[in-house]
Amino acid sequence: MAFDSWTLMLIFEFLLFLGIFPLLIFGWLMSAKGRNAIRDAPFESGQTHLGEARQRYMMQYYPYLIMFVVFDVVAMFLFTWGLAFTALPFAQDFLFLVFLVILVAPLGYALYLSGKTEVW
Amino acid sequence: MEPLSSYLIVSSALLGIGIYGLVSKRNAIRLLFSVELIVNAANINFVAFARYSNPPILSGWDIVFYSVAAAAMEATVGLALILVAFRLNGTIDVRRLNRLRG
Amino acid sequence: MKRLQGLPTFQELVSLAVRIITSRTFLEIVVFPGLLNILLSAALLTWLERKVIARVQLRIGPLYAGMWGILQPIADGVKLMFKEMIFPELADAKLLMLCALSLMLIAAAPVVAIPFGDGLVIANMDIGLIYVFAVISLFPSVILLIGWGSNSKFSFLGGLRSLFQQVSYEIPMWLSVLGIVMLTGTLNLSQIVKAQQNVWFALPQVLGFVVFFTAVLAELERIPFDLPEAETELVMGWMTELSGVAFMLGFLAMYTKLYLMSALITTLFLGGWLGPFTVPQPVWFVLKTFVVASIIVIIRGSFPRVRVDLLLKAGWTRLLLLALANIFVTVVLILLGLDWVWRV
Amino acid sequence: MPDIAFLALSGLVIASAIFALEAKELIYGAVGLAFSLIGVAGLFVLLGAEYLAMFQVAVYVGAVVVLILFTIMLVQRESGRIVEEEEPGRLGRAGVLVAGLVALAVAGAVIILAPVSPEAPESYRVPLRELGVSLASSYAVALVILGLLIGATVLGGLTLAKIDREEKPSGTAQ
Repeated sequence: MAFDSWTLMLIFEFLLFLGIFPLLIFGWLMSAKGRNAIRDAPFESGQTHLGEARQRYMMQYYPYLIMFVVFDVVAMFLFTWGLAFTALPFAQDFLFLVFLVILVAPLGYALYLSGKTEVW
Repeated sequence: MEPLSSYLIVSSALLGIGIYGLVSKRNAIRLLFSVELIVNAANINFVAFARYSNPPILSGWDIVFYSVAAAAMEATVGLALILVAFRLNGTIDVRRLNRLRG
Repeated sequence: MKRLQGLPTFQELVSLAVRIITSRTFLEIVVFPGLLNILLSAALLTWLERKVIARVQLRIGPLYAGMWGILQPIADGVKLMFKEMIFPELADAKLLMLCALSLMLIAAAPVVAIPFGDGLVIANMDIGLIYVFAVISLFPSVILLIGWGSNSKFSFLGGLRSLFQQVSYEIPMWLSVLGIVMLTGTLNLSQIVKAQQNVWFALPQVLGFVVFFTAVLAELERIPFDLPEAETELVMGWMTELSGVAFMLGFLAMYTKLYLMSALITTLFLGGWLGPFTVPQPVWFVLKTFVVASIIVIIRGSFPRVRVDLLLKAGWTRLLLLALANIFVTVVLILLGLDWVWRV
Repeated sequence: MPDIAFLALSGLVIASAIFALEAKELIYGAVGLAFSLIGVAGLFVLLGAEYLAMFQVAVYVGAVVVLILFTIMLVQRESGRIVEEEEPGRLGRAGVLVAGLVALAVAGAVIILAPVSPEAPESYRVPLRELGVSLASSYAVALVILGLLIGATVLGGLTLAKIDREEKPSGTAQ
């Protein structure tokens, strides 16, 4: 009875799901259902809540988000490089250095912009 | 193991859904969804063809690496464009974005 | 009645069930490296944290449930199960429950690839390391959805902070282990442990170790990086509006994550199941993991909090630079021909 | 066993792709897109490309979907819902027609023209190290161009998204 590792992963997740989903159903069934304006109000330190909760917050950190998407890709490529590092000839190892050096200027710009709070 | 054609049918269906979205939707973010779906349909084809060759060709996987990376970059710039369009026009309905005024 | 002839009899079914339950695979999934292990350890860690923090602050902590209050997690669980799940008006109850569920599923998933002993691993994946990272990278979107779905300012703000923090520290975390991948040439976590037979990676990769540990603290949203759920500012962060079983799942997911990240640190840098004395391998592994987790807990008791913009900036400048420096140190190590020590 | 997995995964991919386009709220659409992309990653696993599947999950679901969710939250109005104007039914029918025709044509063409090699190996996994070697040697130029693309993305995305003082309609700035 040898399973593929992904099948084992799915069996594990499925068993965990079987364990916790009934809990959620149980909690849902056992809980009182009365609606009440005060109880249903979002928590705001005991104050009456004011205005919309879903406002436009924190545009300031948008550069970090873009850098994350970019570096996600870069990191994945770097892992293939790391795997192949000793198998590659020495000159080709440094191709990835070129790849990284190209990114220095844009990332510097991104860090500079993220420091300037007045443009966000 | 399934025949190659089953993967091709799935990817064609995904392509069809993507084109349907591009034709009938007018929300810029949904258009972006459609583009992503089409890119993924192409990726499935690349991987399936690479896998079903004998011996399997490594280039298929390499190309999908670059394809996924390029699609991520495309989504990043596309979302920034949508953000600017919303800021300038107050809507992301592409029918309203028909004036070329910065 | 003819068709029923082919069906197995009751005894056959029972013997099949017994064979499945006593099979090594099933026991691995359900008992030791699997479900029971992580759930019990997460529960134990909640107790450990309360006890240790209490000692640091000259209090006593949980005392009455069981010996030294060790049954406190069970009492908490039972209490939370019977609590009402209150969702604020306009909140998306279905989305919140789905997110709480998937938080737990995501938090527990890395255990599949982590080896607790030589061969004692549920799925010995060739890409184990990348699998763990890919699973962990699913957290930010779920947390953002919880913050959004709660329709509460505290939740939304906490969710956004958590998003930016995890996003900023994920990249240094990935790059800090690149040195290990270069030295061993594999992504299989069992192979990585076996490569440390002579010297643990904490020594040659000390920069990577520091970066990884810091990034793990930030990923776990713990002091000094606990901005997403800074109790004094944001109540409970993105968990503010979760209640009852949904809260329990979110809370358990956080401690499962703590346990598994400590296990990952042990695997990658502290030699995994390897140890000097003839103690069973899983004992070594769990012992090291709990020591790492206790250090993380003690750090919570002794450090202040950092401001959010400084935190993000530090992640992208200093930590990233340190991770890159670690890569160059590794390149130099390999060029000097010292990598034979860790070749598998 | 792989047959069941294949059917389940392709069902997941297609159903959640449709959900992504048809869901009432844009946030749910993004969640549907995430599930669809995870399903595609599952198909990659079935095809033996595990590293690629993890790449797909980390980049698409971990990063792009987060960015999409964040953008949706930034462009929302009126108690969290994006006001989408009613799409005329005519357009929807035209979309179905065009998409069906194109998908049929592509499927037919690809399946007929596909160079089928029935003796493809039964089980195959991408050799990880050779993948890295080929990325760095055969595709070296593409790698450098990808670096340029990534740099252009950062510069372009940030320049687009930042608020220029001079552009403000009030004209009082500076």
